[in-house]
Formats: sequence, C-alpha cells, structure tokens
Amino acid sequence: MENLVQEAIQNVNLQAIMPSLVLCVFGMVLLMVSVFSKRGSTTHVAWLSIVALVVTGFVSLSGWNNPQAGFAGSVLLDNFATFFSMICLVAAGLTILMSDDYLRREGFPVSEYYPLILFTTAGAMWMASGTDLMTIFLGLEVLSVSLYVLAGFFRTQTRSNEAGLKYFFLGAFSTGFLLYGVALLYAVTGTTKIDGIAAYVQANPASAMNTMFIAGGLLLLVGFLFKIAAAPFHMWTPDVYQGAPTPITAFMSAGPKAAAFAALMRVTIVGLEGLQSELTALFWVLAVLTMTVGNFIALSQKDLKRMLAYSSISHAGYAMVGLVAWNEIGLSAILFYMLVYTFMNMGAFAVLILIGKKGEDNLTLDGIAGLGYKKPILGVVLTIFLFSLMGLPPTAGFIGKFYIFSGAIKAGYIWLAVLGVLNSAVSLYYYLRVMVQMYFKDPEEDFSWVTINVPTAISIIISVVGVLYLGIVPGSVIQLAKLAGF
Amino acid sequence: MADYLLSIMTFFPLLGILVLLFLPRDNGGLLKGFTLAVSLITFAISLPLAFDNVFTTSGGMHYREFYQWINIGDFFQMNYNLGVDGISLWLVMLTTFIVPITVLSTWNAVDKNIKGFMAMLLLLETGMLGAFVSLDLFLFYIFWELMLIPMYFLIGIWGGQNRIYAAVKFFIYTAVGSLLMLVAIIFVYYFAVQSGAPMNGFGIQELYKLDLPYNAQFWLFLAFGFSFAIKVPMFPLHTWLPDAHTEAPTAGSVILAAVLLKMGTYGYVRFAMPLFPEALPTFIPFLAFLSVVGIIYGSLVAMMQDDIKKLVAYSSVAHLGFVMLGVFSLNLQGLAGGMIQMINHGISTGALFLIVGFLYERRHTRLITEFGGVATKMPIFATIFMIVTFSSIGLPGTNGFVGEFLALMGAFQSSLRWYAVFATTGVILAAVYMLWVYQRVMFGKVTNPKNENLKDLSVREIIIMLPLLLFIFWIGIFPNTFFSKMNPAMEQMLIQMGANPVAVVEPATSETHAPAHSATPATQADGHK
Amino acid sequence: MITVNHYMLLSAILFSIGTFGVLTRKNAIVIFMCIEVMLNSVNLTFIAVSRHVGNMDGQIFVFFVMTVAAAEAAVGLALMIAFFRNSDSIDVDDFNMLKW
Amino acid sequence: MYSNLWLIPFFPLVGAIFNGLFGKKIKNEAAIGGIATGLMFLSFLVATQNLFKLIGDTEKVHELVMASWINVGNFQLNWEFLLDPLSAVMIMVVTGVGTLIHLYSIGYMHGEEGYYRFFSYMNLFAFAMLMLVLGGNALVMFIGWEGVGLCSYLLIGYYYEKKSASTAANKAFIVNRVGDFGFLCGLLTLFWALADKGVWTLNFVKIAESGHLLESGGLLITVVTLCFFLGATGKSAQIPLFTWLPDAMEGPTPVSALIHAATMVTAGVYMIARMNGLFAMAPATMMTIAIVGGLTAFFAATIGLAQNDIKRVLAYSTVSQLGYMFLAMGVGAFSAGIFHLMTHAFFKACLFLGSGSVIHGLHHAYHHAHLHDDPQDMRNMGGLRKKMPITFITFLVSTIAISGIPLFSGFFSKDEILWWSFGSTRGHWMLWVLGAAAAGMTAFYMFRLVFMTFFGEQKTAARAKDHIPESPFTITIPLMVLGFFAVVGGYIGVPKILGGVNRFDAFLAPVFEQAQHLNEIHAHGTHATEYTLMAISVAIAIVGIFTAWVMYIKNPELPGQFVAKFASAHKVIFNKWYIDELYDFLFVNPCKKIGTFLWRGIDVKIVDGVVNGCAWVVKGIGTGLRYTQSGYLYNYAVAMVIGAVVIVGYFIF
Repeated sequence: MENLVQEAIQNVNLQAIMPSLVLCVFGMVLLMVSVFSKRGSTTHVAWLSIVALVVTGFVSLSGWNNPQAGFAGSVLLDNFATFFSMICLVAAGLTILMSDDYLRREGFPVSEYYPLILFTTAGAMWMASGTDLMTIFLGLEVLSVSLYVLAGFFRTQTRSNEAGLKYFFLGAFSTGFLLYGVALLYAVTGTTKIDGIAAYVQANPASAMNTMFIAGGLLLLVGFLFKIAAAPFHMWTPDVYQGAPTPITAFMSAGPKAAAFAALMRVTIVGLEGLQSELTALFWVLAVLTMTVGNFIALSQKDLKRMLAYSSISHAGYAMVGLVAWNEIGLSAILFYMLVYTFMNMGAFAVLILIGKKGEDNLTLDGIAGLGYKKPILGVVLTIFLFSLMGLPPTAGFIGKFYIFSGAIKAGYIWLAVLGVLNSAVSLYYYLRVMVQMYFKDPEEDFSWVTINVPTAISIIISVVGVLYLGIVPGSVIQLAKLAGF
Repeated sequence: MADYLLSIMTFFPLLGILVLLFLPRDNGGLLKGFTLAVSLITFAISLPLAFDNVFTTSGGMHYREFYQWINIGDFFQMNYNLGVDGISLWLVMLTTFIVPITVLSTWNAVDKNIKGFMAMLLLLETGMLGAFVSLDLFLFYIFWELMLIPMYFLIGIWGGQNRIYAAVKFFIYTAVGSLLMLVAIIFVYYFAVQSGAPMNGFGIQELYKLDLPYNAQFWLFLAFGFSFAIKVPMFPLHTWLPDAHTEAPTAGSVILAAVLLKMGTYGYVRFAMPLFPEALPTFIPFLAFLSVVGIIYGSLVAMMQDDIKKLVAYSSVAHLGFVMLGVFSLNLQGLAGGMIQMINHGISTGALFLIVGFLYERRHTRLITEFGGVATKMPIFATIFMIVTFSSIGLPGTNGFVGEFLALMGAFQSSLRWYAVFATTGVILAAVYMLWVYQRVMFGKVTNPKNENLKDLSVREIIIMLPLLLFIFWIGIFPNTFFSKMNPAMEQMLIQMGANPVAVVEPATSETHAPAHSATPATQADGHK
Repeated sequence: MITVNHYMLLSAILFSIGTFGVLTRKNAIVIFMCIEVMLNSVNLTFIAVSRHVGNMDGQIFVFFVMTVAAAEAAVGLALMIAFFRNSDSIDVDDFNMLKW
Repeated sequence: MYSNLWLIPFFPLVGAIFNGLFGKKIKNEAAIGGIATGLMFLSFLVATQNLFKLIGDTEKVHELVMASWINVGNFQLNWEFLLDPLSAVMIMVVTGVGTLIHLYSIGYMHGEEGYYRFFSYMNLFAFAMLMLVLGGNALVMFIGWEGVGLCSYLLIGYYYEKKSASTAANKAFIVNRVGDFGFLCGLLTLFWALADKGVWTLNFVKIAESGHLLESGGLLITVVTLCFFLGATGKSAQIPLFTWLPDAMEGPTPVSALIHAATMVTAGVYMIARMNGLFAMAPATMMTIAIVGGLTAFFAATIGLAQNDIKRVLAYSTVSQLGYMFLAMGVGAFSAGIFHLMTHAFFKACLFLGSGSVIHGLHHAYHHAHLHDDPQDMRNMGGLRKKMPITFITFLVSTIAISGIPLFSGFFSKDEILWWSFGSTRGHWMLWVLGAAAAGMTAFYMFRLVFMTFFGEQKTAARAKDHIPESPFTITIPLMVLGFFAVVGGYIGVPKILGGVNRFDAFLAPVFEQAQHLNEIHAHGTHATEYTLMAISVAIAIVGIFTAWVMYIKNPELPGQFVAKFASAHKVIFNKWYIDELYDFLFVNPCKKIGTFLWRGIDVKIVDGVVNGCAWVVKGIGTGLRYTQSGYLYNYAVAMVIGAVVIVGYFIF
C-alpha cells in the first residue's frame, strides 16, 4: 500500500498537466477578479485572459519533442497534444479578442465570460493530452459544461437560451452514449487506458470480434462524433451555432472541435486499432455523409451564421477523410486542417461580428449587399476567408484540402477524394453567394454602424496572416504537423 | 535578369497591384494609365523571350528557375519550378501582348470601381503567365485556380444584366473540372512515389518519364481531359462560355477568349497528352469526334444567334474545335496548326470581342437587329471589322488560314482523316455565320435612327486594333517566325506523346522538294534555319 | 446467482429506458431526469464490472461521472430557468425558434 | 532570269494598298483611277516581257522561290511562283483585259461614292488573280483562289447599302466556300497521298513529277481530282454551284466583265489545266467533268433564252461558256479549253463592257429625265445602234464571235472543243450533242439580246430617249481594243485542218503533252468527220441567229405567243429551273432550322438544361434535407439514436 501511494505520487508528474493547470489557475483568479470588478468593465479581464493564454502557450511548448507522461499514464503531453493545445489556444485567443466589443454592443458586458473560455480551453487541452478514457471524459465535460453556459450566455435572449439548452440536452445525451461505450470497453478489457485497451486487443485478437467490444468502441465514438458534428450527430450544430453569441460560435467551430478530433484520433488510432477495417469503412461513409449534408443544406441558407454552421459540418467531413486514410499523411493533415480551419473560420466570424448590428438580425445574405463597396477592406478580408473555406489557392484552405486528400489518395481512397472534391464544388455555390451579395449587388445600406475596434481588428489580422501564410509557405507548419502526428 | 526573367514577368503585375492600391481611387485616368504602364512593362520584360533564338535549336525548357518550396520529406514536395519552351513561349507572348490592349479597351468602357477592375486584370495576368510557365503540376494548379478568381469578379461586378448567373456558372463549372484534376494530380504523384521513379516534386519533366499502367492512365487522362475540356471548351461542356462571354465586360471577354480558353488546349498539350500517352489512343477518336461536333455545332448555333457577342462566343467553340483536332492528330503539322490556331484565336476572336465592345459602347446593345448600315457611318470600323471577319473565317493570307490549314493537314495525315473531312465543312459554315452577321450589322441602309449619329473609331480605338491587325497578317504571311521556335519543342512533345513527329514516312529521296528530315529531334532541329 | 451479466442486462435496460424517455418526453426536466437515468445505468455497469474484473478504475470513473452529472445538473437547471423566464415554458416543443 | 516575276502581282498590290489607305484623302478621280490603271499596265508590261522571254526560251518551266512560308517538319512550303506557257497565257489575259477594264472603269465609275474603294478592290483582285495563276504551289494558288473570292465578295457588295447586293456578295462567297471545301479536301488528300509515298510537297512541278507514284485511275486519285473539281465548280459556276454567278451581277459592270466573265470564273478551268497530269490519270473524274461541263453549257443556255436583264443574259452565257471549257477539260482538250478561255475573255469582256456602256447611257438618260426605270431591262431598250454606234459595233462583233461564226475568234476555240468532245478518246457523241445544242441556243439568245437592244424601235421612255449619249472614250477605247481581239484573237490558234499551224496549241504543249501522251488522250477521226461536224455546228449557229431574227425583228409578237403557248416551260426556264429555290429548300432553310434547333432545343434545353438541372437537383436535395432540421430537440435525439443503432447494428450483425 505504501509502495502504491509512493508510486502514484511519483507517477503524478505535474509537468504533464502544467498547461491546463496554468490555464485553470488563471481562470479561477480571473473569476475572482471579475467578481470584484465593477459591473460592465470587462476589458481588463479580456486582456488578462490573453496573457493567460500566451503564458499557457509558452508552458505547453515545453512538451514539444519532450513527451511528458503523468498520472500513471493517463495524461501524455506529447507533440500531438501540444499541437492541438496550440490550436485551442489560438482559437480561444481569437475568440477573446473579438468578444470584448461584441459583448458591450450586445449589452452583456459580463466578465465571467472570459474565465469560462479559459476553462473550456483547459478542458480541450485535457482532451488532447488524455490517454485514459477517464481523462478524456473529464476534459470533455469541463469543455462541455463551460460551453453550455457560454452558448446560453445571453440569458435574456430566447435564442441564446434555446441554443444553450439544445446543446446541453443533446450534449448530455451523447455523453450518455460515450459513457456507455466506455463502460462496455471496460467490461471487455478491464481497463480504461487507451494503450491498455490496445494491448488487450493485441493479446486477445479474438476480442476485436467481440460484440461488446465493437459496440463499446462505436458508442464511444458516437460521443466524439457528436462533438465534431459528424452526420447524423450533427443536428445540434446549426441551431446552436445560430443561437449562441457569435464569438462563441466561432470558438465552438474551432477549439472544441479540434479537441474532439484529437480525442477521436487518439482513441481510434491507438485504442481501437484492432477495429481499423470497420472504422475506416464507417468513417468513409460518415465523412461523405457529413460533407454532403453540410454542403447541401448550406446551399439554401439565408442566415450567415447558420450557413457557416452547415459549412462547419462539411469541413468536419473533409477532416474525417484524414481518419479514413489512417496513414501518416492523412492523420497529420487533420492537425493541419484544424489549424487552418481555426484561422479561416474564426476570421470569417470576426468579420461578421464587425458588420452585425445589435441583435445581429442583419447577418443575412441580403443584409450584406454591397458590403464590398462600403467597407472595402472588410470585404476583401471576408473574401479571402471565403476563398480559403472554398479551398482555393493561394489560401490555407487549399493546402489543407490538398493535404487531407493526399492522405486519402495515397491510401487508395480515390473515390472518397473524388466525392470530396465534388462536394467542395457544391460548396462553392454558397460561398460565392456571399461574394455575390458583397460585390455584385448594389449596397442598400451604408454600414455606418460598422466601427473597427482594435482587438477584433487584431484577430482579423492574425487570421488573415495565418490564412495567407499557411497558404503560401505552409512548409514549416506542415513539418510541425508531421512531427505532431502519429 | 535573364535568370529571373520568368519570375519577374509573372509577378510584375502583382507588384503593380500593390502600388495600384495606394493610388487615389477617384482618378480613373491615373489608374488606367498606371495599369497600362505596368502591363506594357510586363510585355517589355517578356520581349527577350520572343527574340531568343535558343528556341529554334532546342526543344527543351529554357529560362529555368528552380527553388524548393514545400518539402515535407516522404509526404510531398512542391517546387517553384518555372521554364518556358517553344510551346508555351507564344502563349506567354500572347498573354503579355493582349493585356495592354485590353487595358486600353477599358478606357471609356469602365467607370465603376476602376481600381478594382485594374487590380483584377493584373491579377489575372499573373495567374495566366504563371500557369503557362509552371513546370510543377502543383504550381500550375495554383495559378490555374488563381485565374478563376479575378475572372469571376470581372464578370460579376462589371458584367451585363445576367452577370451573376454567368459568373457563378463560370466559376463552378470550371472548378468542378479542376478539382477532379487535383485528385488526378495527387494520384499521379503518389503513384510515382510508390513506383520509386526519380522525382522532382510535381515536376512534369520527371513525371513524363513515368510508366503508368494503362488502367491508371485511362482514369487520369479522363480527369485531366475533363478539366481541360471544360476550359477549352469542348462540346458538350461549353455552355458556360456563351453566358460568360455575353455578360463579361469587353476586357473580360477578350482575355477570356484570348488566353483563358487556351489554358484548356495548352493543358492538353502540356499535361494530359504527354503524361498519359498510352491512354491517348483510346480517347483520341472520342475527343476528335467531340472536336468535330464542336466545330459544326458551334458554327450552326452561332449562325442563328441574335446577339453578336453570343455569336462570337459560339464561334469560339468552333475555332477551338480546329485546335483540338489539330492537336489530336498527333503529328507535327497538326500540332503546329493547333498551336498557331491558339494564337490566332486569341488575336482574331479577341479582336472580334473588341469590335463588339466598340459597338456596345456606342449603342449599349448587341442585338444584331438593332444595327444595319453601320458601314456608312463608320468606314474605318467597317474596314477593320472586315479584316478581322476574314481572319476569323480563315482567309488565306491571314492568320486563321495557316492554323486551320495545318490542323486539317495534320488530321488528314493521321487516322482522323474522316473527322477532318467533316471538320473542313466548318470552313464553309464559318463564312456563313460571319458574313451574315457582317452583312446584317454593317451593310444596308441605316434604318434605325439611333444609328444615325454613330461616331467612327477614335484614335485610341484604332491604336488598340492596329497591333492585332499586324499580327493577323504577320502570322498569315510569315508564320515561320513562330513555327521556327515552336518546332523543336513540338517534336519533343510528340515523341513524349508516343507519336512519331514525322507524320507518315521518311521522304523517299532527298530530291523531294522538302529538305530531308530524320525522325530524331536533334537532327530535325538542325534542319531549321 | 446474480452474475455480472445480470447487472449488465439491468443497466442496458435502464439505459434504454432513459434513451426512450429522452425521445418521447416533452418536459425539459423529465428529459433531464431521463439523461440522469442513462448516466446512472452506466455507473451501474462500471461498478459491476469493476467488482467483476477486480480493479478500481470503474469505481473511480463512477465518482467522476457523478461529479460531472452534478455539474451538468447545475448548469442545465440554470439554463432552463433562464429559458423559463423568457418564455414561461420548459416544454421542449417551445425550443423551436432555431430550425432549418 | 525570270526574277522580276514577282513584280506582276506586286504592282496591283501596291495600287490596292495605296488607294485603300490614301484614296479617301486624294479625292481626285483621275489620280486614283490613273494610279490603279497605270500599275495594272506596268504589270501588263512585265507580263509581256516575260511572255516573250518564255517564247524565246527552250526551257519552258521556271520557278521562282521568294521566301519560305510555312516550315513545319517535313512540310516545307515556300512563297514561290511558277511561269510556264499556261501561266504565261493567263497572266497575259489577266493583266491585259484587266488593264483595259481598269481604264474603262475610270469613266464608268465616275461620280460613284467610294471611287477609291472600287479601284483598291479591283487592284486587289488583280493581285489575287495573279497570285492564283502564278502560284508555284497549291497553297499559293489557294491564296489567290480565296483572294479572288474575297475581292469578288467585296465588289459584288460594292453597293452595300442595297440589300440585294450584299446578299449576292454573301452568296457568292459562301457558295465559293463550298467549292473551297472541295479544293481543301482535295489538296489535303493529295498531300497525304503523296507524303505516304515519301514526297512531301504541294509544289505543282513536283506534283506533276510524282503523280505517277499514285495508281492511275485508282480510287485515291479519283477522289482527289473530284474534290478539286468540286472546288472548280464553285469558282467557275458550274452545276451544282453556279447559282451565285447570275446574282453576282449586282456588282458594277466592270466587275462583272473582269471578275465574272474574263478572269476569276475561269480559275477553275485554269486549276484543272494546271493539274492536268492528275486529272488525266482519273478517267472517271474526267468523264464527270465533261458531263457536268456539257450539262452546264446546255442548261445555262436554256435559262439565258428567257432572261430580260441584259447582264443576266450575259451571266448565263458566261456560265454556259464556262461549261464549254469544262467540257474541253473533261475530254482532254486542255489547250482547247485554255484557248476558249482566252477568246472568251476577250469577247465576253467586250460584251459586258458593251452592256455596261448601254446601261451607263440609259442610266444617264433616266437620270436626266428623273425616271426610275430599270436601265438593265432589255424591254426598255431597242434601237440603240444609232445612239451608240461604237458600242453597237463592238458588241455585234463580239456576239458573232461568241456565236461561233467562222473567221471570228469564238469559232476556232469552240469548234476545237466540239471536235474533241466528239473525237477524243475521252469524248462521246452525246457530249457533242450537248455542246452543239448549247451553241445553237447561244447564238439565239445572244442575237436576241442584240436585236432587243440595238435594233427595232426605241422602247425607252419618251422623256429619256433623246438623252442617250455615246459613252466617253475611256469606255469606248477598251471596247474597241477588246472588239478587235474578239475578231482576231482566234488566229493564233487556227487548227491545222483549216490550214493553220495552231501556234497556241504548240505553245501550251509542254504543259499538257506529257499527260495526254501518258494517258493516251487524243482526238481521232477522219478529216471528213471533222469538216462535217464543223459545218453542222456552224449551221446550228446560223439557225439560231435566224430564229432570233424571225422572232425579234421580223415578227416581234411571236415571242409573246410562244411564251403563251409554252407557259409552264417558259416559267421554269425563266425562273432558272427553280435551282435557287431548290437549294433554299435543301440546304439553306434546313441549315437555319437545324441551327435554331441546336441552339434553342439542344443547347439551351438539353446541354445547358443538364447543367442547370444538376444545380437544380443539388439545390433541391439541399432544400429537402433542410427540413430534416426541424428544430425539435427530440427529433435530433432520434436521429442520433438511429445513427448509433444503425452504426452499431451494422457492425455487430
């Protein structure tokens, strides 16, 4: 007993959870700060949150090429986790930057908002570094619970309430599936550690054919597929994205999704390797279904946030192609794609935030008619993001898609790649429609309410630079993704 | 300078955009003048290419530039790999030549958001030049897609009534093809990687040497061919073209016709055919059939159009049918005919679009029935229109003839003989629709009072047309200027396509009129003075 | 003799009941309780299996699940109250502003 | 030695460019016309010099390479000229008749708007025609071939404000293009066929040398020559492509004289003569040519019987005479055909110019009297011989020549053709019958023309009839020169049987002899037969003239009765056998219908319909899927459960 405790303490290795620890500590401190702040003043909390994120970023860099395992192997801060952590941190940073002014405009200058984002991020990082289903579950829940609150943050707005509630109910529901899956896996293998599961399957190959094992594995995946909004578990996405505060929508589409991908990848590639043939078939179907559903429904959307929600579903579908490929290129491509998607999607949302009126009823296709003439710079920037979302060179979106489909093609999934590119051809239509409104229609309004504030501008600039940098000289980042992949 | 010539040439317009952005947006003259200067300087930069005699002796790539761009070990490797040979040389020249002309043509035509327009034109030029000089498939693809964006805006913002439909259709239609090509590009790459062949990123020269199994070639050719066929456009993938042309502003139509469509045919010559030579024979009958259908179909449909611009657009379908037929005949004459016909089409159809633009600027309509008797009011215009019309018809002595004749000659010497017979009827039909429209627009009495006050061409407009007229005759009378630099490259290309550049057999005796040639490119090249 | 299989079966039944409840009930609170049933059925499995295989992981997991469920309950009820304040209803049929 | 050959086409080109660019500024008609005519004359001088040089030369075939044109691999094409007796004859005709007609035009076109344009086009035409006849390879010839088509188009459409003129111009060019299609096919097939044997050339001399590589009488050579012949029917207005020529009379009269009588329309004949080696090897083609030529001669003559427009009569007469030349080519009488080409150039040019003079006079008179009668309608003429004596005499002389009355040029050439068509190894008596019948009809309608125009009472409206002047000397001088040649032009080719030496035949022999010899083409038969045939044809001509005299001088009401009696036949002939209507029905209207159908039916509905349909379907599916997103929580949950169940179920079972 003595020895066991000793061992457990030795196994702790705080360095492995240091990034999320730092972030959580910052989050709690800031929660206190906001409690004692004057009501309505949030800016200082926002900037402090940025500081927190930057510090966390430096801390998590310590794990690069220096894997830290901790807590008896239930946490592993490796390159993979670090890369995803960075994505989440970037997403959180951009979210915070675009939030400050937005909260004031919408009449909710409540500074608890920022600590919540920090907690979400911490949860996301946990998910990325978890190697035990328990840790992953914890990370997932920390992330989710904070996000439920954030999605329903505008508590006087029915729309926001509805988004929060829908997210909450469906999220909790999917958690049930996830947990049941974990339980079944546990029942078969007697462990919740990912490598433990893999080792068990390796030792008992027959168990991979075990009904309970398969059911457990698949139910576990349902939980993650829900988070990444893969069809048919995507249906919450449009409603929640539309109803949630816009920065939160942006954040949800990037950070938590990336984290969910991280966990999904860790679980499938390491833990469920024995089910590879079944899972690739499953992902093949789901990837196609997801991108098709997302793209097709987006075609008839008028509300921009909702359209981007469907677009985000389809992008999840593209990213899943990397999982189907199940090779080094495809898997590292998911990392790269998530980073790219963070920049391009959050950039697009940042522009939308700038051009929205209070209540954001004007964020429809008709509402941005002639934007390109009245606000040329915003128009150009939004155009760049849209081109990136379409996957056109020389933007990051193109490299991302190229990278993902390279993996699939190298693994021999030509038809998947073909369906993928045909899907992006369909997607062109709704992205182009935005540009049609911006440039080909005469302005009906003068957009005089649009004022550029510094933090949002910074977030847009970062996104643009990211999109172009990753589009034109992506080499270094792809190298990193390669190192971070399995 | 010479070491970086292609880069400088390609990116100079982009540099111009950067400066352009800081010019005052209200000063239209300054913006246009500046753009004109930029495009002229680009032309000047490209001029040394046209005078370089290295192309007459060697069919390989020249002005090479090579830098590693993205190198991810066993993942993939992309290089900044530029070069120009006799095949791309004249297309590059055509591009740099036509852009200043289009800039001039916008002088009075564009008054809305001039800065944006000029920026788009220059961006387009960079895209086009880049696509022509890229030797790396990946790089080519980037430039290829880059061209879509400015063209989309040119049509969508500065276009006519139905511009949105046309722009979106243009964009998506072309993108569908190119996305499939992207899949094929990636596939070729990984196939090469797995086969262990020596590679240089996506460098086509190394990929040419690849020995793909027939089955793979079949599908890959299909993907590449489909993409390029949309761009050409070949029947039945052409319907984006009339819409795009009709709605685009004059400058857009000119560039679209003169250069963008050439991307498709160039793509066949540079990529689809030499990369997949074994699949080529399977597809040639089919593609040649579509080319011939395109010629006849395009002509017949053009004949019945009531909108001049649409007529010219459909005539493009027919003209490019000749290009494709020539190229598919897989011999030197046919290829040369196809290549020169690309240039010709750029010049003649470009000129026709300018002409339609002149009419449109004056009357704001392009309906044939609105005109009639214009020749009495605009005699200079009538003369120029006449010359261009006959160039388009392919009158001997003008450029159109040399191209059509060689293309047909090549086809007659290949297995496409019967296709060629039907294609030759296009010669008749071209005369029918062009002369008919000329008659209805220019001849007769002025019956529409709105035509009473038409002004003849201004000095600027004449200056726009003169260089085009010059080349109409130059190519018609001294095409060797162009052929001498194309021949060596075409011979190499044909060998790469698995065809014997000498179409039929060796000359029986050295006494024959033509100097004796052997099949090897080296000695062939020497034969050219 | 009650084996682990019986526990598994029971938990599966409970899980199904919870799921069925989520699908059929209209009252948000009831739905939430159904979700709790699902979670607790999972807990049951964990404990039974833990006992069966003889390690503590399952039991530890249950603690986490319970904690998380509590947190969710707090957040969920808060959201419901917020919604109720705005629309005097916690019927899920009224969560229908966002669609299509 | 013949290095100044290039000057011959060069001079007119200079004139064309000069007048085209600066003519508008010059405004001085004399200067414009003088430059154009002067340059033509210079060209004529050079041509004459070369002709005499050639006559004195023992080597009869000379090539002059100017520059390379198209070099692609084995296909090496030059800008090159070829001077041999055949092209020498042609350049003489073109420059000689051309110069005269230019001169004529100075006066005739006086006061026309676009005077400079006219001369520029005329010079351009001369240039193209000279390129055609001097071209040393088929492609240079083709430049001229299409070039003359272009000029013909431009000149027919000279009065472009007139709808009928521009339509006729289009028709001329397009029908010619149909022929050019044949030419191109022939050319390309020939090139391929020779290249297949290792000879990469389009050079005429080389083609002639290598013709033997092809199988004589084989399918290939037949196809090649038939294609070429299709080209010739277009340019030379033979069946089936003759319909454009009568419409081409919309052009100014000098144009009709130069292009549509003397030179351009004979290009087809020239082309066949140029490639006689190939044609001689294809008996089937030769037979086709002979039949087509004979039929054209016959049918065009029938149409000529009933026309009232003076120029149209001449136009059909031209078609008919061209038929003769083709008949000659078809039976292997190459030099006779070229001979007829030359004499025809003289008398037909003279006839056209004469008619022009008449029209000019009447136009002047109507203009003076402010009348709008048609100055080309013969029913408005009559009795003009007194008003326009020079015109009358030259016209009459030429009419006699065309009718084939002995001692006039037409007799010698026509008779030789008729003799060959009967006696040649490639001939047949039925061909002779066609020719002779056409000759009779020619004599009839030509004299009908003369009688209606120059004899009888003056039917011109009273107000105008006293104002008809004789034409000025720039018009009458060419008439007299041409009239002179219409009489004497035949004497260089008097057949041996009539005691001549037939210098013309001898001069051309180097061009044709080999082919005729190789393919055993020669006329055979006794002198008695030849004399008999000659007599019969002369008799037929005289009968024709006599009939015309009876019907239009002696008994002027007879034609009316005649027409009344054979109303339906007359109607058919008067309406040109309804050929135009037939072509409209067969080709033009279907083409338009197909075009419209392809556009509205196929292109918009089907091809584009599929494209838009795809978009529509995708969007429809999207809209449909959209409604799965009902907004109800439990629906979403159901979807999740179904998804999970399906996934798990699929992999478990």
